[in-house]
Amino acid sequence: MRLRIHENGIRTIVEESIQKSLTACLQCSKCGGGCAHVDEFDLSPRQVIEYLLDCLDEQVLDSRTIWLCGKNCTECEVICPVGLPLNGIMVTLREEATRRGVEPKYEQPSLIYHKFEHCSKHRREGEEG
Amino acid sequence: MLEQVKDWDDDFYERWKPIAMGFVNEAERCLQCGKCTGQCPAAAVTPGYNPRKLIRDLVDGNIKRILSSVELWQCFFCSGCYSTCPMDINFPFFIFMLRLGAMNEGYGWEDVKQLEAYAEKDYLKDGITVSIRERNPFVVDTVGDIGKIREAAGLPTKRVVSKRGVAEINMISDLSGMTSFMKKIGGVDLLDCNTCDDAQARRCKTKPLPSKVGKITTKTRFYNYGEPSGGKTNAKT
Amino acid sequence: MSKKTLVIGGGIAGITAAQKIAQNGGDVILIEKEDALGGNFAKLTYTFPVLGDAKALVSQEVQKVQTTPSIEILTNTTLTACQGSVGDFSVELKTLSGTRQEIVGAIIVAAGFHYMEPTAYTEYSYGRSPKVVTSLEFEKMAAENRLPQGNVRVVFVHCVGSRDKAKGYVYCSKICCSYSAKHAIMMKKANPQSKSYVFYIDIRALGKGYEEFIRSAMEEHNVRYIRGRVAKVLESEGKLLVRAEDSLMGNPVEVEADLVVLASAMEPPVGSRDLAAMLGIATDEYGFFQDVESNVRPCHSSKPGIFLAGSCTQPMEIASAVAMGGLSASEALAVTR
Amino acid sequence: MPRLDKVAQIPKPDKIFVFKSCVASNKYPGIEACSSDSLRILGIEPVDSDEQTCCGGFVTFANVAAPTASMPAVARNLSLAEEKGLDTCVVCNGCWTFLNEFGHFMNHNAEVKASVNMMLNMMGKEYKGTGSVYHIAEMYYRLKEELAENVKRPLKGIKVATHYGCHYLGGGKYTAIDDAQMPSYLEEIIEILGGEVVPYTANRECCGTGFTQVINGKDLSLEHTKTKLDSVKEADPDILVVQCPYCHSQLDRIQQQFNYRDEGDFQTPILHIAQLVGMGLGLDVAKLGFAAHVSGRARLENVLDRIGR
Repeated sequence: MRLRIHENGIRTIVEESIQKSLTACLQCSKCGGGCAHVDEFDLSPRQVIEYLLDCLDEQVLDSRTIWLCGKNCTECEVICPVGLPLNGIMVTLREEATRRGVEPKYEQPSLIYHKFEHCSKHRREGEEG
Repeated sequence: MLEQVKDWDDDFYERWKPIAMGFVNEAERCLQCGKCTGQCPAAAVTPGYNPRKLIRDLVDGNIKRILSSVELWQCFFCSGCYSTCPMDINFPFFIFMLRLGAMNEGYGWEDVKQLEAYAEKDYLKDGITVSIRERNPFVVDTVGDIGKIREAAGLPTKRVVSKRGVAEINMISDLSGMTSFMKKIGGVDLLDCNTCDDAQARRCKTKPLPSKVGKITTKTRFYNYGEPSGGKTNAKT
Repeated sequence: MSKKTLVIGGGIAGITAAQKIAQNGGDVILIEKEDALGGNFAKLTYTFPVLGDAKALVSQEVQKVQTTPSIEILTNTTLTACQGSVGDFSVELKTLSGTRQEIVGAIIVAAGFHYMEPTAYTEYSYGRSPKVVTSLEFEKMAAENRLPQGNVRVVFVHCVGSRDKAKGYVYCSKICCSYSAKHAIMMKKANPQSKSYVFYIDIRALGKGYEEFIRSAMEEHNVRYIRGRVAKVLESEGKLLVRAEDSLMGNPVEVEADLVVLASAMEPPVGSRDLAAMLGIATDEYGFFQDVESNVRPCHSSKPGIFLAGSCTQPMEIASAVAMGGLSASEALAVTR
Repeated sequence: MPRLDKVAQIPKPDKIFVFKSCVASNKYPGIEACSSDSLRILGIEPVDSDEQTCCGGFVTFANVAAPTASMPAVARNLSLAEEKGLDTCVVCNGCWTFLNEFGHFMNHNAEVKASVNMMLNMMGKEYKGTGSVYHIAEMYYRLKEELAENVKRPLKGIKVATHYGCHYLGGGKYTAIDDAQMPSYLEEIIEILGGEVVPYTANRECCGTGFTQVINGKDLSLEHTKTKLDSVKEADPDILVVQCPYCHSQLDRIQQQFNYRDEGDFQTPILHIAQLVGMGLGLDVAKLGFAAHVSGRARLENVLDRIGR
C-alpha cells in the first residue's frame, strides 16, 4: 500500500519527549536482533521507529509491541549504537495510545498470527472486466 | 516470526535456473534498491506484495515462503519493474516460472483452473481466447449483439478461424503437453450470461473456491509477506 | 631533453601539480580549455566534510599559480597533436590566437570529470520540470540564493546514472553520498523551515570524517534518510510526487516535494577517448584514463612520461585529487631532470 | 522522445500482414475495421488470413502451461506472414510482446527453434524468423506525412489523453520506438490529427487488467483501475486513447461497473488509436464501431457532432 510521507505524525510528540531526532536511527536492526522477546512482537523496535518516521501512527498505536516492549528490560537501549532511548519512546507511545483511547494489547500472539487465510471472496460477474 | 536458517534451500535457485529455460538467470545481480517496488502498481494497492522481497527470497533460497504465498499471484505483469530496473532483471518472467513452481507444489490451482476454462472452451475450440460469448451481464444490457455491430462495420458477422487453424492449434497443444496438463486439472463450467437462467446465476455468484481441481488438491496459500491491512487510512492524509 | 612539463587541465589536480613542479624548480605549461582556472571545484559553493568556502579556497590556489613565474598559463587552449616519447614530447597547442609548437619532457593529464546529464532518466522528469535539478544546478542555485523558501520539502536522489547497468554506469560515483548530505545541510541552513529527504541504497562515506558528516545531517539537521531508489518523479498540481520504496519496511512510499535534486554520476570528461588516442594512452571501458598498476603506481598511464592526476582516472573527491596532483608532479619531476 | 533511429528502420511496405486481436474482433469490432481501412488509406494494403489464431500468449500468462506451449503457437502465427513474405502488423500490445519477444527468443535460441520447427513441420509449416513485428501505432508514427496529408475530419478542439499500455513500452524496453517512462509519439499523432493533448498524472500507470488479475484478483484490479480513472477524470479529456484492446476493454467496462456500484461517475470514452486515426481519416461512422462501447457513448456522439459525421 503506497504511503504518503508527511511530518505531522506522533513522531513530533515522541521527539519532544526524548529530546532527540528519530532520524538518527541507523536502522541497523541491532535492537530487534538482540531482543529476547522479539518473536512475540508484531513490530520490532526498529520497525516502530521506521513506522513513526513514515507517519504510520495507527499501526504503531495498534501494535502489541508498544505494550510488551520497554517494561523492565533495557536490552535494546543498552546496545543501540546511536543511543536512542527506546524505553522512553515506548512509554511515550503508551501514554499517547491511552490518551487516544486505544485498547492495550497485552495478550500473547497466537502462532498462526502471520498466516491469514487466502480470502475466498469471489465475484463472478463480468470476469473479463 | 522468527525465521530459521534451515528453512532455506541454498541450491534451489541453481536447480531452478535450467528449468526456467534461460529466460531468467540474473537474480544475483539484484541491488535490492527497491526501484521496482517503488513504481509497482500491485504494490501500490496491496500491502504485502513486493517484487524486491520476492527476488531476495529467491536468491536466498527461502523458497517455501514464495511458493506458498498469495503475493506470488498478485503480480500485474505490467513490466514496469523490468523497464525501470537498473540491473535489467526481467522480473515478470520470474513470476511466470515461480508460478509454475508453486503449482508443482500444489498451490494456486484454483486460480489457474478458472483461466484454463478459457483455454479449453475458447482457445482450443475456436482458436480465439476472448470469444464472442459475453460474461458480463451489465455489458449484455448496454451493448447488445456484437455480430450486428461487426456487420455494420463491414466485417463478417463472426470472426472465424479456419478449421485448419483450429486443428493446428489443437495439435500444438497436444504436442507441447498442454492438453495432458489440462486434462489433469479437469474441465470447468464456463457460463454465458446471454443464456444463463436464474439458478445458474445464483450458483455462479455464490460458488466457493474449489479445494480440489481435477485430480489435484490445492493447498491454501498465505499472506507471507505482510498482513492484509495496510496504510490505507494513512495514505490519504 | 626538455625540462618543461605540460599539464592538461586547470582544475584542482592540475593546479596542484603545476604548483608542486614549480616549487621544485621545474617549468610548467598549464593549459585549460575554458577561459578560467578552477575546473569543477570552482563551480561549488561549499566543500565537505568541513563546510569550507569553496570559492575562496580555489581562488587562493589559482592566485598562487598565477603569480608563479615558472608556470605559463594558457586558457582557452586545447591539445591538438602529440608525438615523441618520454623526455621529448613535441606537442601542438591550439590557443585563441593560433597554434603553437612546444617540446616538453613530461605530460600530466588532469582533465577532470563531467557531471552526467540525466536526460536518459526520463522517469525523474529531468528537463521537463524546472523543479527537478541536478546537484550541480543545486550548487548554482545555492550560490545565487535561489533555494526555495518557506515550508518546502526537498528530495535528494542518490545513484542517478551510477550503479546502473541498464542506462548508466556500473561503477559507484563515490562522492554523491557525501555531497548530497552537504546539500541537505546547505538546504537546512538556508531555509530552516524546509524538510529534506534523501533516498539512498547504501551510504558510502569513504573518507576521514565523512561518516560523521552524514550522521550530523541525520542527527542534527533532521534529514530523513529513506533506503530505496526513487522509481518515479511525477508532476501533479504544481507539486512533484516522488515515488519509491522504503525498502527497510517494504512499503512503497510517496513524498510530495517542491524540489528534487538528482545526484548525477561523475562521468569521464568529454572527449576523453579522443585525448587518450592523441596521447597514445589507454582508457578503461567507461572512458576514464587507465592507470598501469592501480595499487602502487596509480598515476602512471600506459605510456612512460605521461602521468595522470585527479578525477579523470576515477570518481574522486577534492582531497584525493590534490594528493594525486602532488604525486604526479613528483613523478614528472623525476623524468624531466 | 521517440527513438528516431528505430522509427527510421520501420519500412513502408506495399502490403502488410494484419494480425487480428481476439479482444478487438469480439468485443470492439471497430478496431479491426479501422486498422485495415486506415492502413489502406495510408497506402499499405492489409493482408489477412483466417488461419491466424490467438497469438498464444494466453497460454503463458494464464499459467495453463509452460511458455514452451505458447512458443509453437507464436511461431505458427509468425510463419503465416513469412509464407507470404510480409511483415506483421499487430493492434494489441499483448500480441506485440509475445510475437516480438518469443520470436526474438527463438531466433537466439537454436535449440528451442529446432524443437518448435519439429512441431510445425508436421503441419507443413516452418518458422524462419525473417519477418518483423510492428505495432500499428508504430506504423502510424512512421507514416506521419501520409497521415497528415489524409486527414479528412480534423479533431479540432477535441481534448485527447493518452494511455500507452505496459506491454509495449515496458516489455519492449529496448525494442519499442519510445522511451518506457515518458513516451510522446501518441501525442504527436494526436496533434497531427488536429486534436489537443491533455496531460494527466497517472499517464504511465497500468490500466489494472494485469492479464489475469481482472479475473482472479478483481479487488486489486478494480482499486488500481480506479486510481487511473480518477486521475483521468480530473483532467477531463473528451477521449482517452489507448493502443491495446485489453486496456481498452478494462478501462471502458470497469467505468460502467463503478457507476453501477455508485463508486463514482465515470463517462470517459475510450478509443483505440486505430479508431482515432480512422475518425481523423474520415472513415464511415459505422466503421468506427462505437456501438460496441460501453462507457461515455453520449460524449462520443457529442465529439462526432463537433467534428462532423
